[in-house]
Amino acid sequence: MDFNLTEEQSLLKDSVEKFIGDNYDLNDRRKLAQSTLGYSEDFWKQYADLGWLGLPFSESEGGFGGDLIDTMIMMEELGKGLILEPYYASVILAGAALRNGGTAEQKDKLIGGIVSGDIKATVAYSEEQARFNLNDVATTAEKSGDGYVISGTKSVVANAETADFIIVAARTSGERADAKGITLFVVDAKSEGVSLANYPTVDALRASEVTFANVKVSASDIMGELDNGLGLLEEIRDEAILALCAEAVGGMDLLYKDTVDYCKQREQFGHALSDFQTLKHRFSEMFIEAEQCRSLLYRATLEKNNGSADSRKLIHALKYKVGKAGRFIGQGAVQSHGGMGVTEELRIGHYFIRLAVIDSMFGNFDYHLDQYTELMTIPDDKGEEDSMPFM
Amino acid sequence: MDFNLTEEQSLLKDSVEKFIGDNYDLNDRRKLAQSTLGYSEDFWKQYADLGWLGLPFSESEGGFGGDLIDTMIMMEELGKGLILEPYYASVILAGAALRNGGTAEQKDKLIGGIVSGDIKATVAYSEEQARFNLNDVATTAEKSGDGYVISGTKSVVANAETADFIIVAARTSGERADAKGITLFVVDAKSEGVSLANYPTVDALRASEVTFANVKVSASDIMGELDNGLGLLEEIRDEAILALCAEAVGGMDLLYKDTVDYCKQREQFGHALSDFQTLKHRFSEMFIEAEQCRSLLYRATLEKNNGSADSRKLIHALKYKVGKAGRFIGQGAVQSHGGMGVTEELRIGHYFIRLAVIDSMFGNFDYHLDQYTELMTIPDDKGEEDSMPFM
Amino acid sequence: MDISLNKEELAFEKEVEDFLAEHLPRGHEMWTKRAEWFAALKEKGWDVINWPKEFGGPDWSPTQHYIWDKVSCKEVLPPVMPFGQVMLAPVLMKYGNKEQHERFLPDIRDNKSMWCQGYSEPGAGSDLASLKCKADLTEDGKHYIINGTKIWTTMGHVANWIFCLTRTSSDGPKQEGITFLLFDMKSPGVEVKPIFTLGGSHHVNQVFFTDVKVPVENRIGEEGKGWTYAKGLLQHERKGIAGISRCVYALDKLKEKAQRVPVGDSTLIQDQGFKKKIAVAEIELLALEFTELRSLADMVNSGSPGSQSSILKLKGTEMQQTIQELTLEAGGIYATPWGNKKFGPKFSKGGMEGYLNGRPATIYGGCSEVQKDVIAKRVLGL
Amino acid sequence: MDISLNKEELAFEKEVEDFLAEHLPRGHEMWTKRAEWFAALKEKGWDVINWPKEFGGPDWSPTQHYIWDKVSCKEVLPPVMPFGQVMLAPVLMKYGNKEQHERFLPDIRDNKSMWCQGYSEPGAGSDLASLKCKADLTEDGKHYIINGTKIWTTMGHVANWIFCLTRTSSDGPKQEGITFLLFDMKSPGVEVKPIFTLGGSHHVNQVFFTDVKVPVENRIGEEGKGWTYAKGLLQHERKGIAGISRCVYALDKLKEKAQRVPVGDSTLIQDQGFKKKIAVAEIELLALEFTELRSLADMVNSGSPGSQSSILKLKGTEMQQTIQELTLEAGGIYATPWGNKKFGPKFSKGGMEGYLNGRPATIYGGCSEVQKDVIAKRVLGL
Repeated sequence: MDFNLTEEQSLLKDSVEKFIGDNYDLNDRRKLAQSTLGYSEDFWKQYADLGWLGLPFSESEGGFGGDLIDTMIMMEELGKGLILEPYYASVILAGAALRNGGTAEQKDKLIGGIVSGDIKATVAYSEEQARFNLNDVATTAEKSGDGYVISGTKSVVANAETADFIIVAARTSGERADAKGITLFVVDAKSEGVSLANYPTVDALRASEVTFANVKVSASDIMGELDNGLGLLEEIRDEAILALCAEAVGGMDLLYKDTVDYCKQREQFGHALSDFQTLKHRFSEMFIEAEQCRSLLYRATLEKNNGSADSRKLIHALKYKVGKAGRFIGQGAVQSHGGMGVTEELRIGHYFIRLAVIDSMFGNFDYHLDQYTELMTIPDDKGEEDSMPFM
Repeated sequence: MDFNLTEEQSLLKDSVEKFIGDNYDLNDRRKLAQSTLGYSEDFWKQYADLGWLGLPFSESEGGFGGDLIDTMIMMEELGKGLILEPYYASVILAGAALRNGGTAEQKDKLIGGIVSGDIKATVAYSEEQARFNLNDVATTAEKSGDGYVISGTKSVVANAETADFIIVAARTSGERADAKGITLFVVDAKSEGVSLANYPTVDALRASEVTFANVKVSASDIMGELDNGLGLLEEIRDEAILALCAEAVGGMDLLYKDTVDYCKQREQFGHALSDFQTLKHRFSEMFIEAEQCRSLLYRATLEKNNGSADSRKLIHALKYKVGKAGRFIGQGAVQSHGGMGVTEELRIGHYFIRLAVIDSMFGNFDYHLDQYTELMTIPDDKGEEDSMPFM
Repeated sequence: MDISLNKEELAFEKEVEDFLAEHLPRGHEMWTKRAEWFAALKEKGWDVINWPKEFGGPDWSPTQHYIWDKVSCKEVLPPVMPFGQVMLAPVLMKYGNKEQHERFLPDIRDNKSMWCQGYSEPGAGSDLASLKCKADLTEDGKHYIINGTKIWTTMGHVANWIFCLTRTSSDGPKQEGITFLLFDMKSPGVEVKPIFTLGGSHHVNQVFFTDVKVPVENRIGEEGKGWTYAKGLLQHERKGIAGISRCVYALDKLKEKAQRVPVGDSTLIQDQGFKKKIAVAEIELLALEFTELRSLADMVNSGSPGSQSSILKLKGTEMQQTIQELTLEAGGIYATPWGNKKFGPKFSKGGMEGYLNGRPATIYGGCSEVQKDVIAKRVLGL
Repeated sequence: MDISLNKEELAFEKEVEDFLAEHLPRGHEMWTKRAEWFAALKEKGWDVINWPKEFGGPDWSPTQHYIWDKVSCKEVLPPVMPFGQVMLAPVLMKYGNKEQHERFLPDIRDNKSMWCQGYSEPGAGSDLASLKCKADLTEDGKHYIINGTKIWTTMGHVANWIFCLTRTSSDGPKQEGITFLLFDMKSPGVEVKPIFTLGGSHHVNQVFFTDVKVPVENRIGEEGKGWTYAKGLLQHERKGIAGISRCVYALDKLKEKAQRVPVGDSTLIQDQGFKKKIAVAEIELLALEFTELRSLADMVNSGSPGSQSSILKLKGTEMQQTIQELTLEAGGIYATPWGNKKFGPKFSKGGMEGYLNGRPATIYGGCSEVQKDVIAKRVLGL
């Protein structure tokens, strides 16, 4: 048992921290967000040069050979900067798809470019009617000659606007909500019939509604197994949730720390705000909640990294807890800052929004509590009378 | 609109208050609870003399002619004394049964005695497998000649030990959990085949498991309609919940007031406990919750008293809120008292227990939330876009 | 105890219903037929329902006010900024002189003047009385010269007048030495700087005053007594913020919207977990409506609201936020596109907007923490 | 970062499992075969696992302690009162002299002496240092004479020894002038009065001392330094109170019981609402177990537990109470018969008992409010 970072992990953490400190001032971020692209290509090149874009890929694939713990460290630190670059879409989402389901040919074609920063990709998994259910896929891919023809619309696809490739879940057989019959395809974003409606999201990132109108793909564009794409989608979701929650946990730390610092300085009724016991207790509770989320983040990440069968349950637990605690911490930070908490001027408001957005992704906390409850172990009743009435 | 008590109601309130003040000291109560009977026959006579046992019965039936508002006032004040006499069983439960379902003959036979204190009665509605479902009646009443034969066991029957008559719900037709096929019978407690296992309850009252082994009753002992007893049972439950919640609301007031008083006097770290802001805020919240319960109590009682169709929904809302808030207020009172909060010495502990018991009766707060949710009105979707984005 | 309405009250309820049915502009007309609506209200004598009779109010009993709220909350009324009619006017009527009444009240009544509030300062939030914005009387005694800044000035960028708390003396307790002034926002030396709130909205501002010259006849009441006048005003603000009838309306709208959120072949309103959360909110509101009514009844009986009234701002704003949170949850991922009017299922556009804009409700007008202190002090005697 | 156990650790886990399988008395034998169990533990060298090696402890690493907890929490071990072995012993070992070690430790180790704790007083709850119970040194310097009272003395009515904080000086700060004494409960002048707690249980007492004579050699360490000694002891108490592994066990038992609660033809474990409440508790515990583990890891690395450790008592006791509340709810109306062992479905007898007896967990050993103050001070620097 060991909770220490390895030397390599510490170096990684420090280098991301330094990059964020040097480059992600709130004002610069705002300007960047309002630029046409919405992020910095220059930063993206630096990510590539620093090896970050190759972090989760194996060395034989041209990557950095990191594991899920490395990604957790990376995401927590990037999250503290609320970065605008499409790291999540291209490295986390598309990366998870490729690593877990890519054919040798697809890996060859894409990983090198993703690692060098020359190719960007994303995953389109969500549809309007499905809400949070990955099974529910109305987009179809019909067999046509040697290939397939894809039709349908995908919702809120992260960074589709700048993606060169869109990995899309489509139905190749079965009824709309069947578990079986879903297939993932790698689609060139410039293919005929792909059209995008782009918009900024409330956390200053970019997303799109992506419509596929009779988009032709070949059988070699199938990622993972024909008709058995759901497992791969779930794998992508699990890794994505771990990454998002790492980001969230980093934000939570900053939220309670910034709040304590602010309230130490601000006076009301002749006392520093931080002298008021109700605020002190609120801060203690914010700290506790952040630590509890961190514990679950470590637990879920380490178990998943070890390939434990229990990890999916832990990932639902984590997403529930991060959503719930994120609301408590975010709202507590805003409330304690008073009017300043709701301005764009301080970073806490931006973390507050980001936590709300993360909660909505892949299902909010109630959804994940339901999923956890479904998977919860119920021991056989041994029928023993309790010999410890205390409990 | 008028929230004032009438002169008669004020007199009633004052007289109960005085009786409790004069007679229900905590030490005397403890002794009384430990006596064989578990309550005072002497007090019972006084209740009769004061007209309280006849409160909910009409004047033509020999009662006092009070309505549900009078009963609310009575129960709130009696509740403040945590009285041990079987008022709830005999006057509230059996009273509701008689008034809503009694035949002329039954009323004649019983109401006079209940009002004079010479007869006590109770209602046996609950069974082990049913949990909180009034439909679920395994006790059977089989037709036999002109009468019926009752067999089965009823759970936690209030004050059955001292009841002369037990009004029991039995199944006369249908399957165990059918809504139809339930019939109520008035059973003489001394009938052959009625056996009781008596015990004190944790709030120092008395209850029994009541077993009916081939107990013979006649057709004239049917209360309400044959096979249609569920409606009457629900009526009894509604009135009982209103009475229990009135009692609970009285207890809540005392809980937060006692807590404030105690913490004003008690010093820790050189300050009165009541100087600590977290405690002040907790007390404010306890006050708020108590007031919110009172608002719902008034609303549900007044609507029920007016015969409003909406009142059952309000009664579920009330029982939910009283259970939930009761836990918050009770636990807050105990925690704020520190060690003293969990001793038998102070009355707050006894209210704390009583609130927990009331929550369990007719279903705890979760159960009533489910019932409310079931009945909640869902307006037709008018499909309008919201013109007030604020909400 | 009785909550039935009597014959007169029932007749009044009908009158309100009929009036709304006839005159209220609905849907998009809320914005295009505003003028006609206000004209109809004035014609009926219902344009300034909270004003006393002598100033043109309809002299309603508290029960009539309750009936108005109950009926009108089922609809969306064209909004009126509260600063003039609701917040300033009572102070002006009570503490202003006749000349000031004649000068300011008619335009306030007819929504011709647009007011903003100069209360908070960067260093004075919930501790409002510690304000520093200075007003120095000129030697000739004819003007005050204002220097300082005010923050969170809602609609300061469009208002033409401001009512402002200024410090005319620093001796004695901080509550003394505060003076209540009115002045033109176009006065030289007034500068308005927008504050962008979360999600990029611009409703509030910081306002800077540099040697702004205010005629002494624009002072309300006595110099140094402004705090007393302002305190009364805060109460009116709080009552408005509670917005309990508005919550009832919003919860109904949420139930409607939830029927438009697809969850596979079903909709969100069939989701038991979500439905239970709505039920919890509804039960709280059922109680809160009656708490408001009890407070109203105390008002009728004793002329002042009972201790229950202290609950209303605190719980009312909490309820607003609860409903906003549920609306956000209903939005799912479609709550995230910024200013989303186009994408996703036809429902709760602006769920995130409402969630973000709703946060200040528990901060301004006396934050929730202060409200609890106040209850502890006034109600519990601590 | 790695949470796998290495080869040696896996072997130790197996050793613990095998030991329990062989020696742990189960069911009713927990009470009848206590002696055999303790003998087996002693034989194995595992009877005082928290004691240092020099005093007979097994010298386990924190990871070994974790493994022991993890394995043993799945079973019910015959309980040992914590006062001697867990609470007093560390103080005695650290601050007592050699003679005291020889005199007291062997009986503590073998459960031959039964200790109680004389800390709280009626006027000193969470503010323990304000205690007043006096100890006056006799003129010959050979004895202390004790006068005063102690409250919440768990098992005071059966204990034969007490460790007691007494005041030997009232000059200076209240933390100074406190002296740590041990004495025989059969000493003349000791009177024990039961305190009945909710539901009628008798576990705690108030103890009165009238001119109780205590030999000076029963003093631990220096006169007036008792507070320093006691503080360390409180930490041990808190760790014990958190009882996180016990919660994991209790939650599993609740899941079993809920299968015995009939709800018509189904059982309570099929009730979605109830199941979700269990899930919420379980998720919190999953986090809390890892928080404990992280604290342990910090202990290994730096010799002192990290800031996470402050969470454990607070959240651990909250979790106990949550599970007790759920157990109470599971009981339905059958939670109300007093001391119910006979009636109702075969499940959670004593749901109410657990609920009532569990309330003090957030009060004693530093109440939750104080714990939050402590976190604000020590962790957040406030």
